[in-house]
This record gives sequence, structure tokens and C-alpha cells, in this order.
Amino acid sequence: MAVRTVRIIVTLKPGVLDAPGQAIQKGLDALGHRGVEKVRAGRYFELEVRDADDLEQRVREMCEGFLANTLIEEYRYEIV
Amino acid sequence: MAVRTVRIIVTLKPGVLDAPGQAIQKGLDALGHRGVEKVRAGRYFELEVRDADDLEQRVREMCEGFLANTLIEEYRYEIV
Amino acid sequence: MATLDPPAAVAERAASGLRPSEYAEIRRRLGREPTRAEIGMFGVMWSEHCAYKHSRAALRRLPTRGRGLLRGPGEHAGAVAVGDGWAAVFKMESHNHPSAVAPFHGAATGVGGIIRDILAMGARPIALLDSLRFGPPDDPRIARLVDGVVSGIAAYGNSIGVPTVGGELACAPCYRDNPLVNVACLGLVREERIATARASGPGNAVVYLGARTGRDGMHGAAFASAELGSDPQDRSAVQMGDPFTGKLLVEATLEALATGAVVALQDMGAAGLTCALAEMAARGGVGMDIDLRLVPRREAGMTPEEVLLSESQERMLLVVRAGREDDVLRIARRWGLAAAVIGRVTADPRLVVRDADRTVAALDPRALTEAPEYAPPAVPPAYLREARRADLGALPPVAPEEALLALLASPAIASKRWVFRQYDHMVQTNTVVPPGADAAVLRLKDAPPRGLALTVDGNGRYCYLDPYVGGMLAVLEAAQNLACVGARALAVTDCLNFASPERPDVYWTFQQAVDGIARACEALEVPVVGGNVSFYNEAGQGIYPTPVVAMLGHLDDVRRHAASGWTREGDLIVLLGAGGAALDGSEYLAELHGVVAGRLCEPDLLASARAVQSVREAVSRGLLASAHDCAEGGLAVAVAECCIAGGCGATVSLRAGSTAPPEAAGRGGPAERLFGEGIGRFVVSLRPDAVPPLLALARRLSIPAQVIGTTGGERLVVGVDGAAGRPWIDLPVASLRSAWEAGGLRGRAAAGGARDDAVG
Amino acid sequence: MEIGIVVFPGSNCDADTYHAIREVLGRAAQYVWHEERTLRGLDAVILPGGFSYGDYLRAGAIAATSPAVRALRPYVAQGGIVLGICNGFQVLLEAGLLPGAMQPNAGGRFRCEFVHLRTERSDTPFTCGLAPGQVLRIPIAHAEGRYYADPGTRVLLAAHRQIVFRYCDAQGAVTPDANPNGAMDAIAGLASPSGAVLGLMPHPERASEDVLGSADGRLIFESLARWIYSGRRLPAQSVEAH
Ligand SMILES: Nc1ncnc2c1ncn2[C@@H]1O[C@H](COP(=O)(O)OP(=O)(O)O)[C@@H](O)[C@H]1O
Ligand SMILES: [Mg+2]
Repeated sequence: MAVRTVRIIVTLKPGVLDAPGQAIQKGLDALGHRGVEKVRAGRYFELEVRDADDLEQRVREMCEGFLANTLIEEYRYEIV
Repeated sequence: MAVRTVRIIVTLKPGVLDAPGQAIQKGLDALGHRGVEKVRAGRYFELEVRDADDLEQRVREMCEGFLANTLIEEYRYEIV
Repeated sequence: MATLDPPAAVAERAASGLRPSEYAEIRRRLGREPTRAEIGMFGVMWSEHCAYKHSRAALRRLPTRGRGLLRGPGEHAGAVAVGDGWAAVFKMESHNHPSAVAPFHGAATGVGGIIRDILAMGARPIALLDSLRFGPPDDPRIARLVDGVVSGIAAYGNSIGVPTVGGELACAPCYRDNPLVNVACLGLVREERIATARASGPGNAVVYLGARTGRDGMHGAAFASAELGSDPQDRSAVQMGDPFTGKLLVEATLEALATGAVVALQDMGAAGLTCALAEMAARGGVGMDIDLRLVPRREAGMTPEEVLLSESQERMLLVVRAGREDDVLRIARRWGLAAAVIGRVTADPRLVVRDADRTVAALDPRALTEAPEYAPPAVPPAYLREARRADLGALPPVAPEEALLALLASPAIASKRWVFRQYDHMVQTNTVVPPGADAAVLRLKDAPPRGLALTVDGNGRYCYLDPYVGGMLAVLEAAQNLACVGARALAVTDCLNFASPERPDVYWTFQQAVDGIARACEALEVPVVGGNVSFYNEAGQGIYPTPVVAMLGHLDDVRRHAASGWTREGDLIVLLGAGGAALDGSEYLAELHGVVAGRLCEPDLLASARAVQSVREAVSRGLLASAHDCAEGGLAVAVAECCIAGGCGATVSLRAGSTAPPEAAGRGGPAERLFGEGIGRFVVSLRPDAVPPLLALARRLSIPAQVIGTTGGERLVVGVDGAAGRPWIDLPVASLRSAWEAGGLRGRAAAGGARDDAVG
Repeated sequence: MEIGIVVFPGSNCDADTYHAIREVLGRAAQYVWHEERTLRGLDAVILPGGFSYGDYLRAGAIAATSPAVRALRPYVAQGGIVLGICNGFQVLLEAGLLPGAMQPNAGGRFRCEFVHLRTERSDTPFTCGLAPGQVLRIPIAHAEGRYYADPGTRVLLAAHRQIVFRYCDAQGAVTPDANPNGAMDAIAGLASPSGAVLGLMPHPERASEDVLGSADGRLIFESLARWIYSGRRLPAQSVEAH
């Protein structure tokens, strides 16, 4: 069966403090990179998954149940 | 001046040990998600940057000098 | 047997890093041209990092005998008896080059590597120490490097569950492009269960255990044996650590050893599988027959050479009794580790490496392990004559209070809390004295009330000015630090960081430093049980000669230890020891005047040993409320540190001496008396009624002792006996503390948060 | 009496906890392998600190998928009591046995140091030997200990008195300076409404002997032993985060 690549990006929900993002912004600033007004930090996953009719449904399950903590994080995905 | 959103994904170069990816794959397996053949874990950054003529050049500099360690990581970006 | 692969091509020969004379020697030993795999194996095994080609002769100078020594150099780490049948295994190693190019992963894998050295002795790793050198931290690039290294050590040590209980950190411009990252590890094992790396028993299985082999970390040993350059070849040398797998490997290995099925074992560190195969076979005088196809791999399409030379982390090689392989494989499965029998021990001392039906190497393993030894020329560096002349009279005046605050904020002296707070220093619940003291103290859970103490010390600036004296001072300072917590020195391990040994002036400093370390260890009667040499540290200008010494000590009763802070009002402060105080090579000259110069005076080793003994005895007899040695920054910094540590002030009054104004830096002047450095001086505090027994003890050991003040109040006041007018120093303890704490955070803001670790 | 200590791959405070219970407290303890599917017969279960599965996703996330953790729900439903220490707390959150989530510490770094805790509730199996308001000195050691819950949950936490320990200063005052990681409401210890499940960021097993600088953590284990010994039982309950 075909294998599909799934790209998932998980970021903090708006309103949840993004301390790593802020630290990175400071770091860029200290290195002299001006004009960076905001940084959001997140996680990226690239999955190779065997194709199935319910692939999209399964990807959502993986995200909600595991890859993202939906209490504080949101996710988006792309199946290629 | 206009502010542009830059999306950056940093992943380990192929061949470099991806311990997080391996652990996450095991976790998905334990949860009964069959058919996941590979997981790559990476980092995601979303920057709001003031536009400039050399924006692309500057994004590359931020990636090479700070956001990614190009010895072991590769990055891709998208300016929206 | 299948036929041997054809000889290596000329290009492969060239890529191996071997010299023409070495290649000729290999041909002579083999009686033929080496194969492609063999040339690769020789290339790594005869690299400086693995073979100690330039250092072996000098290292023989180090004393390796001593009370309680169970295993000296030769195995992975030395072992000393610590009582009740327990042995301590102790070793230090450098990870300088990898940390320069990938601070986080370089430092992390350094921790993993030294932990597996200890594990290879059959010991459970129980503590880590880190010794770090960087360029000046005010530069954001350096701040990031520091941050990456500290985070890497934290990430690996914390996750694998071995506490980092102490260390040191200093900065100087010479380390700007070539930081030093040295890590020491201590392990514990029952004496009768110390493991060996000596393969034996023809027919026994050679078992691979741990992470799968990938292409990462190719040529790491060769990398550590060359100068850091901009060569993109450097890039393939970075290894990635996985502390999670490292932890599983520790547990699985100890469990496997407990079954009694394991005959010998070794970690796959530098030079990977090649080194483990060759060394285990050579030590045992046996051979091995190995099939590389059986090696668990992470990637498809790896060549035999890649499998042989990969430096993938978290792997061990075990020799397992024939018929008991399953005992080990079962344990590996339970812990989720890859494991496989990849070959057998043979009686014939030949290492035969096959790749299915091809034989890629077939040679006597000793040919690989007995690398040529070089005795390079050694001449004193030209800079010495100039550097040893320090014209103190010409220095601009600095007020003592200003100098004290600046010294407290200098990276070497300032608070390291921001560092060790990131290290789990309590896991395993043995830490009695955490980082922040002169030495860390651990209890021995299984042999109460015994304890162990650990410290790591070295001063590159001293060694730059006089490597022989500098080497001695590193050892003495370590012994002093142990004495301050009440421990008796048991063993030393060292890490010798130098530039290229092929430069005669560098080599001279190396020999001198080794000699100095040896002399001091002999005087203290402490054996050097192991260590590591890191050459070619010369990115940029070349580093100071930087030997670093880690010392292990023993306490009969761990509850009888001391700390440096004064906590009680009304105690008397005594200065113990005969050491002089000079500004030559001092932190004061470097920090306040940007001068690295002076002539170090050679310590009186026997007097130093007696001073160390007096303090240790005083602590273990319970005479002292606190003990601290005078190190960087001299007496003034030492008393300030005691104030800060205990949160209590003091009034100190020195004997009247020269009449120079307090700002002057001349010989014998106030600056020298306050900030001059010199080994063999301790500041202790005690109840007035304990002073007579202390003085009696000092007299018995012929150690000068002098009451110099009283604890109490909220200020530190340092003046001269009978002098009128304002004292030299009169500052609130709170100001001392804030200078010291702020200094610890210098450059920190610039570090930011994006690191080269994978997730989050 | 038998206390089970779950061992995950990557646990590193399992042996410390075992030592505290066996050698310090003198009570029976046993290790429970993470693949165990039932926890029957155990008087209490402890999820120890460490880096389960390397904590490579979010801390505790992978361990939450293990059979032993999935067995916690029925175990608690039948009256069992559970203590999650540090990584164990993170696992309990990820498994939904306690509400909320952990985020990286406010300073962005791992922090290992002694802190003070104020006891907010002393009617749980783990605090029954403590007085309300009692201040304990116990170390923390974590990188992700910044507790967060959404506003709705926060209201429920208060309503159900789920906050058991808060970070405070030596005098017991809850101040921003005394909060080492930026945790919401200075939460250091959080329980299910009945008190049967407690998540605790600090490490009581590291402060159970004077020689280690504090024996305050022992009071938590002694409470647990007393609770079990007295045969007290919590009513069987539904195991929801609230
Ligand atoms: N890199 C480090 N890692 C851990 N602990 C450190 C580090 N650097 C310094 N420390 C700790 O800070 C304290 C002060 O260090 P240092 O000034 O070198 O002490 P000393 O002069 O007595 O050798 C020691 O307890 C030491 O263990
Ligand atoms: Mg000291």
C-alpha cells in the first residue's frame, strides 16, 4: 500500500505564554537581528504513514491524543 | 513598514540520529496507531519580521547562525 | 575462509591521516599491503586520541601506586577501595572539539562517553563533575556557546540520572575558539565484581548491545586529533547523544553483569567497534571472528568501513560465555535495546572481520593497539622570559574595595549557581554537600557512615606562566578543597588539554605539567588512576596549557564535614598555613589590569601536605565551624566568600606590614596581601574554646596559625593591626553577594533560547 | 502493606523512592514494570521521577500510553491511591488523571534546588500527618514544572480544594519570588477532588534523611504509611480529572 507523508505543526494556543518563543526572540536580538517583532516556537513532525481511507481521521486522532496536548496546544497538518 | 510572517522548519539531516522521532514512533505504536513507518521530529518557528529588501537573506542568516545548527540540521522557510 | 579484500587504494591511504612512516610500519607488521578496512582501522587506532602516540612516554611519569589501589591505568578507569568491600571507579575525559562545533550535543555526548567508561568497569555511575573553559562571556557568541555546553551537560546528566555534583568554569581569551569541556565520572562497584575489558575463552560470544549503528560521528577520534579548522570534514564528526538509550544501556549492562554470563566488556567510544574489538582481543591475547552483517544498523547501505568506524553513541561490546548468550539478549529485549551476537572469540590472536562472504580485515589485534610512540622535541616557549617579568610597580592604582567587588564578579570566582542549578545534583540521593562548596560530598548509602568527596581544579593561567608549578598547584588545590570538607585524598584522575604536541614549545609545557602533577601526587601519596590527553586545542591562538585534575577523597564519617560559610557570630577566624601571597599570575592582575604575567613560586610540597592534613584533621575532629582555602583572588576573596556563603560578616585584621598606600600594587603592598595568591593557606572559623586544640594541632604539624579576626555583623571589614583611619575594606555582605551573583550572570541575557537540541 | 513503584524506561528516581520507603520508612515496596497490566493488591502506587521514554515529546506524554498507567484508572476507581512525583506528576496530567498541563519553566531552564512548600490540605492520604499551613523544605528538579490550567478548570480546582501544596517562602508566604517555575497559583502539588491521586513536582524522597539536608519529605511518606496502616479507604470513585 502507498505510504503518505504527513506534516504536522504543533504550536501553543494563542493566549498561552510562549516562553521559548520569547527567549528565542531575545537571542536573535542579542545577535543583532533587528526587526523581529514576534517569535512563536512550536514542534514539527513528519510522519510516513501507510495510506488508508480514514487517514485524515487517524492523523487527527494521533494529534489530539498524543502529538499535541490540546489543553494548551493547537495543531495543523498536511497530507502530501 | 510591512511585517511579514516567516515560517521556519528545522529538522535533523537525514542519517543523523533522531532519538525524539524514534521515541515518538514507539509511543504512537503503544497507542495502537498502526502503519506509522517513520517519524521525524523537528522544530517550528513562526517569526513576524519587518519587511526589507534583503529579508530572505536575513532569514537565512537567522537560520544558519541561530535557529538551526547546520552541522546536523537542515531548515526550510517560507515567507508569507 | 573467504579471501581477503584487495589492498587499499592510494587515495584511501591518504585519507587515513597516517604518516608515510606509519604506513610503512603497518606494511611491515602485516607483511603485506593493508586492505581498505584495515587502513581505516589503523587510521583511527593510531590517531593521537586513541593511541597517545605523543603522550604515552610522558604519562609513565605519573605515580600509579597507592594505598587501596585496585586497578590502575590500563583498564577504562582506575579503581580504589573505599571501604566495606566497595570500590570507587573514577575517570575524566575531554570533549573539546565536538563541543566547539556543536555545543549542546558535543557536551552531551561527552557526558555519555565518560559514563560508559565507568560502566565498562562494572560500576554504577553515581556522580559527574564538569570542568569548563570559555572565551570571555560578554560576547554573545560565547554566551551562546556556554549556554549550549551547560544545557548539553544538563540534558544528558539529568536524563540519565547521574548527578553533576561539582565542577569549575573559567574564562580567558585563549579559549574563545577552542573551549574546553572536561567531564569526570565516579562509579561504585563491589570490589570482587570489578569488570574487565580482557576478552577470553575461545568460543565465547561477542555481543553487541545498545543503540543501532549509524553514520553519525564518523572519524570522531581523528577529529579530536587534529586542529579545529573550517574543514567541512569536521561536520561529519558530530555525534548525537541519546541519554534515554544511555540510561537503558546502564541498566541493561549492570543487569547483564549480574547474571555472571559476561566475561569482559568495553564501551564503543572513540573509534567505535574497531577500538572495542581490537583492544578487548589484544588485552586478552586472543582473536575474534566477526561478521559485520550482524551488527544492528540504523541505516541501509552502510559500508563495512562505516560500520567499523562509526562512533554512534550508547553502545557496548560484551564477551559472553558460550551458551549463555540468551541471558544477555533477553535482558536487552526487556530494556528495548538492540543486541546481537556478532562473532566469537578465537584462540588464535587474529582479528578477522567479515562482511558476509568477504573478509575485510584479518590481522593481529596488537598491531592495531600497539601504535608507534613518539618522543617529540621539547623546548621552553619563547614567551616565557617576557611573561615571567611582572612590573607591579607600574600598574595603575585600584582601590581595594573596588578590586574586591570586581574580582567577586569575575567569571572564575562569581557564583556558578546559574550553572549547577541546571544540573540535577541530587538524584540518587547521595549528595550531602551540593555544588557551591570547596568540594562535593556524597554519602555511601551501602557503607554508612562513610562518604566520598570530589573536586576538580586547574588554572591555565598558572600553567601558561609555569606549567611545572601550575601542574603542582592543580593537584594541591584539589587536595586543599578536599581537606576543607574533611576528606582524605584517595585518587586523582586528570585531563591534559594542550595545543599541538608537534610544536616543541607546547610539548615542553606538556612534559613540565605532567612532571608537576606527578611530583605533587607523590608528595601527597595519591595515585593517578587514569585520565585523558587532549592535544591540538589550537583553534585561534592556541589555548593555555590546561591540565585539569579531579580528586576523590574519603570521609570515615560523612556527618563530620565542614562548609566554607560562617554562620555564627563571635567565632574566631584563623589563617592556617605557611603559603605566601603573590600577585604573579593572579586573578587580580588578569581581571583588573589585563596582565597575565609573573613568576610563580614553587610550593613547598611537604609543608602543603602538612597544611592539608591539619585542616582535614581539624574538620574530622569537629574543631571547626567552617573551612575554606585561599584560591583565586587570595585572602580577601576567600573571606568574602565565607561571608557570602554563611550570610554573616566579619572583622579581619592583618599584621602591620608595608606602609604603602592601599591602592598600590607593589610587592608586599596591600593589593598583594589582600589579593595575592599562593597555595597552602586556609581560612577557618571556630569557637574560641576550640582555638587552643587547633593551635596545638597546627604546632604538631609545624603549620603557622594566626587568629586574624572574628565573625559577626553585616559587613566585611579588613584592616591592619593598629592602623588608624579607614580600613582597607569595609563593605556590607549584601554588596559582596550582589557583585558575586551578578558576575555569575554576565553575558547570560545574550544566550537566548534556541539550541541545537532536537525538540523544544 | 505493599507500595508499588512503577518503573518506566527512563525512570531515574525509582531506586531513590524505593530506598526512602524501604530503608528510611521501613515499609514494604516493590517495583512494578511499566508493562504490568494490573495493579491489584497494591496499597498505593507511586510514579517516580525521571525522564520516562526520554521525555522526548512532552514530559510524561509517552509514559501515559503505557499499560501500567492505563491500569491506574481502574485501580483508582476501586479505591487505590496514587502519588506521582515530578515526572510522575507530568504523567498523571498527560494521562488525564489530573487536570491541566505542564509547560517549560518560566526561566526556560532545568532547575534543581530546595524550595519551600505550604501544605494547603491535610485530609489526603499523602498529607494526613501534616498540619494545614505547615511549611516543608523539599527540593525540585525539573525543566517542565510550570503548571497551567484554563480559567474554567482553575475555578474547579478551587471549588474542589485540589491544590495540596503551593510554593512559598521559608515563612510560608506565597510570593512570586518563591515560585521557581511560574506555576499557576504557585501550584506544586495537585490532587484529585477526593485526594486519592496526588501529583507533586518536588521530590520528597530526596528530603527524607537529615544527612541530605532535610527530612521533611519523610512526612509525606509517613502520612501515606499511616493512612494505609489505619485501613482508611476512600470511597470508590469515578476517575475524571475532576
Ligand atoms: N561547571 C560547573 N559545574 C558544576 N559546579 C560548578 C561548576 N563550576 C563551579 N561549580 C561549583 O561552584 C563552586 C565554586 O567553584 P570554584 O570557585 O572553582 O571552587 P574552588 O575555588 O574551591 O575550587 C564549587 O562548588 C564548584 O563545584
Ligand atoms: Mg576551594
